[in-house]
Amino acid sequence: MKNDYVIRIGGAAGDGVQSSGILLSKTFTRHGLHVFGYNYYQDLIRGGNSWYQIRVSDKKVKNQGDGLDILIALNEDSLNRHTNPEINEGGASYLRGIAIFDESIKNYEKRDFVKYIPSPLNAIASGISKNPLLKNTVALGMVVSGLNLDLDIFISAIKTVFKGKSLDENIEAAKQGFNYYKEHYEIFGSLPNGNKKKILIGGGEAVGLGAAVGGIKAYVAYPMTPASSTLHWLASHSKDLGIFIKVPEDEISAINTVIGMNYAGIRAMTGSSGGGYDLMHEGVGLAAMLEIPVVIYESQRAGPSTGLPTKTEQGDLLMIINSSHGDYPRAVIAPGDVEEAYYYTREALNLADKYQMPVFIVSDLYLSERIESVEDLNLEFKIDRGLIANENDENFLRYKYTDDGISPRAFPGMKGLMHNEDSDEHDERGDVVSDAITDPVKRKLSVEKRMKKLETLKKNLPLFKTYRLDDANIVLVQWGSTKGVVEESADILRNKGYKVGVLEIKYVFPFNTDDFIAKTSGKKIITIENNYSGQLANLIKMFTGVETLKINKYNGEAFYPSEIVNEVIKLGGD
Amino acid sequence: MKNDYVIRIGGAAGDGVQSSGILLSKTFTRHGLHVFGYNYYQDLIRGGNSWYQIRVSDKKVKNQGDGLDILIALNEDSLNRHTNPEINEGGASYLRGIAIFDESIKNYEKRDFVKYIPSPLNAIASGISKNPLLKNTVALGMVVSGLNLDLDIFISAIKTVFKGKSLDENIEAAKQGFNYYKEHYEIFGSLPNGNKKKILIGGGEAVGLGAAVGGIKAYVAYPMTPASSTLHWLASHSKDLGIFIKVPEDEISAINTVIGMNYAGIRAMTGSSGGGYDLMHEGVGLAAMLEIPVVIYESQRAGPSTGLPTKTEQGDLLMIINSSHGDYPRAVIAPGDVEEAYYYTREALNLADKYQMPVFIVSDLYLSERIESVEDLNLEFKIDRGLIANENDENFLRYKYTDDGISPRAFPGMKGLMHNEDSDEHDERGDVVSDAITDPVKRKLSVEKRMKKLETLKKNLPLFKTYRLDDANIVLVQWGSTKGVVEESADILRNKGYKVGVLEIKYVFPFNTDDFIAKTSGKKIITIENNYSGQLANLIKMFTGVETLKINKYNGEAFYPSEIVNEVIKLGGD
Amino acid sequence: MVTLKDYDYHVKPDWCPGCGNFSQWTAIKGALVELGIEPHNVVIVSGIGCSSNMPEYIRAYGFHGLHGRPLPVASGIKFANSDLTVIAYGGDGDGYYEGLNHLYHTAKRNIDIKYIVSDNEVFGLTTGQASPTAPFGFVSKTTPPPEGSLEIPVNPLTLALTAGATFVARGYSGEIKHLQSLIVEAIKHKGFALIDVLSPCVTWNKIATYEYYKERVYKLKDNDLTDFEGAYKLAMQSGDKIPIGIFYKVEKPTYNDLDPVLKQGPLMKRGTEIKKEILNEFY
Amino acid sequence: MVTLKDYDYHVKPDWCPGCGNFSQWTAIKGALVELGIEPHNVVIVSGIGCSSNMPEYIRAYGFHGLHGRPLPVASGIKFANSDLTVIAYGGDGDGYYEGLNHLYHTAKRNIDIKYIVSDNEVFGLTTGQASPTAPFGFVSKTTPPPEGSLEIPVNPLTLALTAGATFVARGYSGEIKHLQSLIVEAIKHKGFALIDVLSPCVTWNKIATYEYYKERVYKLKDNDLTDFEGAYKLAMQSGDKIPIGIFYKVEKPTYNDLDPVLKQGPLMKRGTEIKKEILNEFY
Ligand SMILES: Cc1ncc(C[n+]2csc(CCOP(=O)(O)OP(=O)(O)O)c2C)c(N)n1
Ligand SMILES: Cc1ncc(C[n+]2csc(CCOP(=O)(O)OP(=O)(O)O)c2C)c(N)n1
Ligand code: SF4
Ligand code: SF4
Ligand SMILES: [Mg+2]
Ligand SMILES: [Mg+2]
Repeated sequence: MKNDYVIRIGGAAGDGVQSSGILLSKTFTRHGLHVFGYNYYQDLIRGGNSWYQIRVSDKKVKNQGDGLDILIALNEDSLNRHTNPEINEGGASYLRGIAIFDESIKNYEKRDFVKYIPSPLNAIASGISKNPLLKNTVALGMVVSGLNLDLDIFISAIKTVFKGKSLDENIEAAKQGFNYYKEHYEIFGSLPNGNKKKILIGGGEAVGLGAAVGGIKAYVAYPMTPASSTLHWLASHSKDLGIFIKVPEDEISAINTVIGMNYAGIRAMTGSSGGGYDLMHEGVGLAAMLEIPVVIYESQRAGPSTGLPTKTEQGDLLMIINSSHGDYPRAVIAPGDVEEAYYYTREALNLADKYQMPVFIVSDLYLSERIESVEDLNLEFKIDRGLIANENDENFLRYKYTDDGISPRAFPGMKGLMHNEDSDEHDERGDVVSDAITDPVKRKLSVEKRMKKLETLKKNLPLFKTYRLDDANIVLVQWGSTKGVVEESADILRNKGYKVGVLEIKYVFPFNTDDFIAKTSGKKIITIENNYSGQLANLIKMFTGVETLKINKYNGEAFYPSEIVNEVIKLGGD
Repeated sequence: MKNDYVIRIGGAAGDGVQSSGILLSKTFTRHGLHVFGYNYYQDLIRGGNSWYQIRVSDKKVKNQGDGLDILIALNEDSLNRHTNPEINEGGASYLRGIAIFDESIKNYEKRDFVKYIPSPLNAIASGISKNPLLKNTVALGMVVSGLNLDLDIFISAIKTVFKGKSLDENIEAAKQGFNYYKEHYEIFGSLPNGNKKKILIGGGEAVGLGAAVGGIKAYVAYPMTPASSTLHWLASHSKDLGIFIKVPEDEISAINTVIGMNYAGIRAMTGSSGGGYDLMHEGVGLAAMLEIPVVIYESQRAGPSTGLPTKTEQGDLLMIINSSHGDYPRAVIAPGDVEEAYYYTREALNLADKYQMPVFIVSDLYLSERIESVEDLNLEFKIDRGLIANENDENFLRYKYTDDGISPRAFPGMKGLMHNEDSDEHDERGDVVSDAITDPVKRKLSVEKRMKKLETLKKNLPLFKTYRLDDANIVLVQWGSTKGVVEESADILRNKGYKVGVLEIKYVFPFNTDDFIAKTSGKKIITIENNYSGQLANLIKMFTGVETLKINKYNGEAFYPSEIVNEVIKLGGD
Repeated sequence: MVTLKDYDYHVKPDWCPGCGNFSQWTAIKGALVELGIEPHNVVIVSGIGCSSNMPEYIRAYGFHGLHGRPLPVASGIKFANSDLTVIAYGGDGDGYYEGLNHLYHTAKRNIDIKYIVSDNEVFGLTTGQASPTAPFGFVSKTTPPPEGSLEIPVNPLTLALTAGATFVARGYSGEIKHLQSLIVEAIKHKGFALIDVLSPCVTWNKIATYEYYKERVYKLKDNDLTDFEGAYKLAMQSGDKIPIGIFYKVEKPTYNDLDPVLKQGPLMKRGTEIKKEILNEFY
Repeated sequence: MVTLKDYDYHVKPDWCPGCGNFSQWTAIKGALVELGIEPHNVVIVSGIGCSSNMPEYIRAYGFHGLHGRPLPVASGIKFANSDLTVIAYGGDGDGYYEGLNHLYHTAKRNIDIKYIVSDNEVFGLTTGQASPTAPFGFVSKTTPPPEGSLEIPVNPLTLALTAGATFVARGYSGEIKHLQSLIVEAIKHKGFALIDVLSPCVTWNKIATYEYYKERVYKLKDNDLTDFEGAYKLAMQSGDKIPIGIFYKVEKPTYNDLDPVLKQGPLMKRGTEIKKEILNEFY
């Protein structure tokens, strides 16, 4: 029995494509099913051609999926586009299944692998009210019916999403759509019942939740796609969570404000995408020099420059790792899915405090703007503020040279710990060594003190995560958002008889060279990246000397499992 | 006969240490001698302890030199500091020679390797006028005499430097100092006569001159040490050279203004040091995306953050190479000495126009603030503006996909070539592909088109320069300002019987991997860098997989030949 | 003769139907035609935002740069080639948040750039967050209810006046002809000109709508354009009466007039000739 | 009782003898002592420049950050812990070039920060280049003779007034006691305060010297501190008569007063407690 369906809702910007997608996804998770949803849209507010793809199954869904089983086409263009085998949307599949669309759409090319279901979407909707978006709910009702799911659960989801007048309208639309399909068509497919309760959460929201659980008291950021979903989520919860939200005049202000906050003793974060992050370099170097913890969420999109604001890429890694001028310690973490986005964000906040350095959470549009079903998120978390001095400690040295490089912090307001934190090179006390008489000896010690923290961190890093790697002779190496699609590719390749496993790099910097070598030696190594130049591959070579084979995609779209499978086979998957 | 002397002038900021150093250097070059001068100073305007070191010889002088033969101590602290064998100034030598100082200084520790020459510097000076700096000229007169040089040539140098009343005073001071030494002391040493005419030019000035000869019409920069010497030199010549100079409100404005200028069809440059450059990342990515040529002069100082503003380091390389987000082509050039600073800057301007990409000239305080004697600079230069469209060309496509990736430019004002240059991803024509319907196919082609330019550039790169490498079994690999000191270290090691040669990396990015391997294979490879982490070493590993041995200095001071020699021997120089 | 057709580009705006930017698109092209300026002598430089897409839709030289940075780019273009008509264009987020420092200094320098700001009080492109001109209490994704925005909005006109702008005006997207006349005057003016354009964002701003403005906007008449104090006071008017028109206009030398290198004519037209004597100073 | 000794640090200023920064050093410490504020509750945040070295020489919490960025850092500190006295300090280059955007918006937000600018009309630390307050015609390494600087100087006071600052003052390094009283008033004021301090740079500025100011500076008396127009006019006075004192002072809610999260008290003193129910919305 088929237990995995791909559904696409296509329309123009402003047509409610995304909200329909989310509503349907919610309906699925409330059935106990697993879901993965991803938005394909453009950099405009109205018009164009966008679509939302949902994959649903009773098993964990790890990516948006190949294939296309059900299409809701909200306009003619969408119908033609998604049924065309020559579809040219960066790897997406064309429909081989049912197409639901308004009966007024007549002008389409018939494909024999498509079952066309022209329906009175508009007619039903306008029978209920003038709300033009009601037809989407009619169509969703048809899908719910077509997949033999529970109308009541659909209605419960509607109740969560809509309020007031539009709630009743939508319930009515849902019912009529559901019944229309039931009366006129056969069940298209049935999904096994999921059993466990699930929640549905987006990557950007998970970062926000992780930040909240991680103890931030403030989030200061200038809006930028695809980092804004975190800002918006936190802003809408600011009062219940007690988290102060501020949009400042620019990103320079954002990072410096957040540094001021962390200096003053609270946890505070900022976030942006590449272009906004470009303006933060100087601030990151400042935090490093002052040894003030700061967590920066960088959600990549296709670059360089403005690039493709609503398309995905993993093109910022080398920039992030090499941010700002001079040598200094930093940590770069790239969560692989929504769950990890939550867990690693809160972890990053502990790391930053512990090592008093800039820590990056690197995501991308593909992760930040996807939604995933998750069985549960653990909200218990031990906040570790790191080393903090005692008031009136007479031996307090803010930058004490220690074995592990870590020295005690003091927050303004604490008695008897007054000192200066200085972007000029300074000694243990914080006094500047660049004035009067420059002190090369202290300079050297201070450099070494800071860099020691990196060594300490390196020693305490967890080992790389793996997936089916034990007996593999091919290792797919991935970082960040591609975790799920690479894991599924390995599964498919395993089914085809290839001994494939995955090495997942979450702590990209510092890099665990020994563990990488231990886990990959003797195997064929293939790096898989959503960028042109193979930035992780370059890093691996820098850290290990190992040259990898490469699979790269850089047209703005995320990988589909089939693409990776084909490429691995081409690279001689044996 | 000793033909190589190191002279140091020590005093406080505001004591005229640097100007005395330059005057003495000028006097030497007017004798046809070779000179290298370097300023050791702090981040303050008055006080502290600074010194200027000059090395003079009849042979090309490649660095500030080990040893110390003559000291002019302008205060007590300087006298004690520079005669102390425990001197702790980042590798500098203590005096074994003569010390010239005012007789009022009595309170110093006697060393038997120093010949003390307490002299009536103040008395002579105050006999001439109240100008407190006159005593410096008296002391310089003594040095000129002690080195058996020509008083008239010294006076000719004074005539170039001073004007009006202070000219006469200084000539008088020079004469009296010269005669005082002659009357009371023996010649300390004699220098063979140089024969060829030489000029004396600073690294920052050489960049400015290179930019002028390279055809810039504007230089827009916000002051920052050690990049400012170029700004100041160009500003003082702006009218005769017809070069527009502007200090804008910040570095973001600087880079965007310069991009606007290059877009409009003139050559224009900007420059800064690490902290100011941090603010330019976004602009650099913009230039890359729009394919607008732009040359950026980045003169490094010790970081991170404000760091040591008047001390040297090579810590910005990885940041520069990985500037801004996303994958895009760029070129990074690091001249090795003052002559190269001139030649490579003008070359960079041609490269930028030809490849329509950001090109960096990377220097550091050690190069930008040194002075060197140079036999001649060739002012002939063929400006190559690269590919420019013809007016009214109906087939004009600003971003035409070509074999080498290079497409024709058009400047506003040109007829019939109107088009849009866009930081959003665009097609051949310049029309945006991120709106309405995002086009993954065109996106991919456009990425490849831009990256092709990098491949083209790579093919046309000159081979690496070498020094005594042919029969070497040890290769010292250096980049940027350390060229001279590494070359001399190789000479010294050769004299000690080690077969050492040098590989000099001027085109750091793109990197000529094949040539590197061809020139180093089978040899012991040692990278020498003024930074903690070995940024070039990391790059080499990234590009070649080769792990090098490393010599690193990161206390803010430049290498001395003896340090490199000792370290190479320690690393098993055989 | 230049006609509207000359400014026609094959790419058409994809703003939401009814967006205030359409009027500005019409008015800019209209003004350029009215003044008989040929498209190849026009550069339109923008930032990032819905409004900043403008150069994509006009057949002239277009430069669609970075968020907040149209003015430095425009300055560079004007410095390099003073023969060009340089129009900087962008949104209120672009100009009054990210780019405010540039605005202040560019105005002060009196660089001969015409800066048109599509002021819709929101970040349109990034889905409607409060912008620096959003009214106190404005509710958006980043300024949640009930408090909404807690900042007093930037007043672009008093800002420009204080900075030293020599031409300060306000237009309204609902008055295309009037807007066009402002743009014509701005281009005729020798020096920096700011035109802040009240421009409804029909998607995200449910307060500053056409209806809202219709009741409040009135055209300035017979105000003394050289009276700084008067202009400042007018610029502070808000609430029920919102004046549009030219507030202030005085003649001062532009930066290109003052600079000894620039005043010799367009840099773009000059060659490079370095005399051997330049090396003498190093001897 | 707090005494001057409490603010004494073992590192002493290395400014040039006679530099105007010394007076400010004295006046700041004097004001803090006068108000009886304990050093551990004071943060001095600066940028980069000669003046910005200030926090290195005072025994309090010091933050010597980036050129142009003291205000965002200070804002962050004040947002995080409203119990602290937050003084932002820096030069004219720092505040009116690189940092002008922050100044505008921080003033507008009325964040309770005291911003003291050592205004010497030059970039002191980088060897005397013309700063944004340098007079028209000022000759320096970047503005060569005979023309010198071609920009009208920034007027920090009209800028702050226009931005919406609730306390605007000018001090003079030659009048330490007066300066101290301004700082005292600024700290007592609830809200953003700008004090622009005329501060001779004895090394690089041969025009705006002590002699120059002695003849021109006069103290404001009995001016109506709540009269915006009057304050603006006074702030435009220049040339032979340069007023010092408080120009403008009005009470408005600070950002910390307005924000629903901040107004509950210092963030610094709050714990983290996440309720399981937060997950409900994702169901
Ligand atoms: C440095 C940077 N920060 C943030 C963004 C994201 N961004 C794009 S447009 C925009 C705001 C646009 O608002 P506005 O300038 O008012 O233009 P509108 O869309 O309202 O016309 C933002 C924040 C960006 N592109 N670059
Ligand atoms: C981003 C950045 N740009 C430039 C510099 C170099 N810099 C240091 S201090 C300074 C100017 C200082 O002038 P001002 O702020 O007026 O302070 P002053 O020295 O006059 O007190 C500059 C340009 C820097 N440190 N950082
Ligand atoms: S979102 Fe607003 S500003 Fe943007 S195009 Fe639509 S109406 Fe215009
Ligand atoms: S250079 Fe000027 S501002 Fe700097 S310390 Fe000296 S006198 Fe003061
Ligand atoms: Mg806007
Ligand atoms: Mg200053």
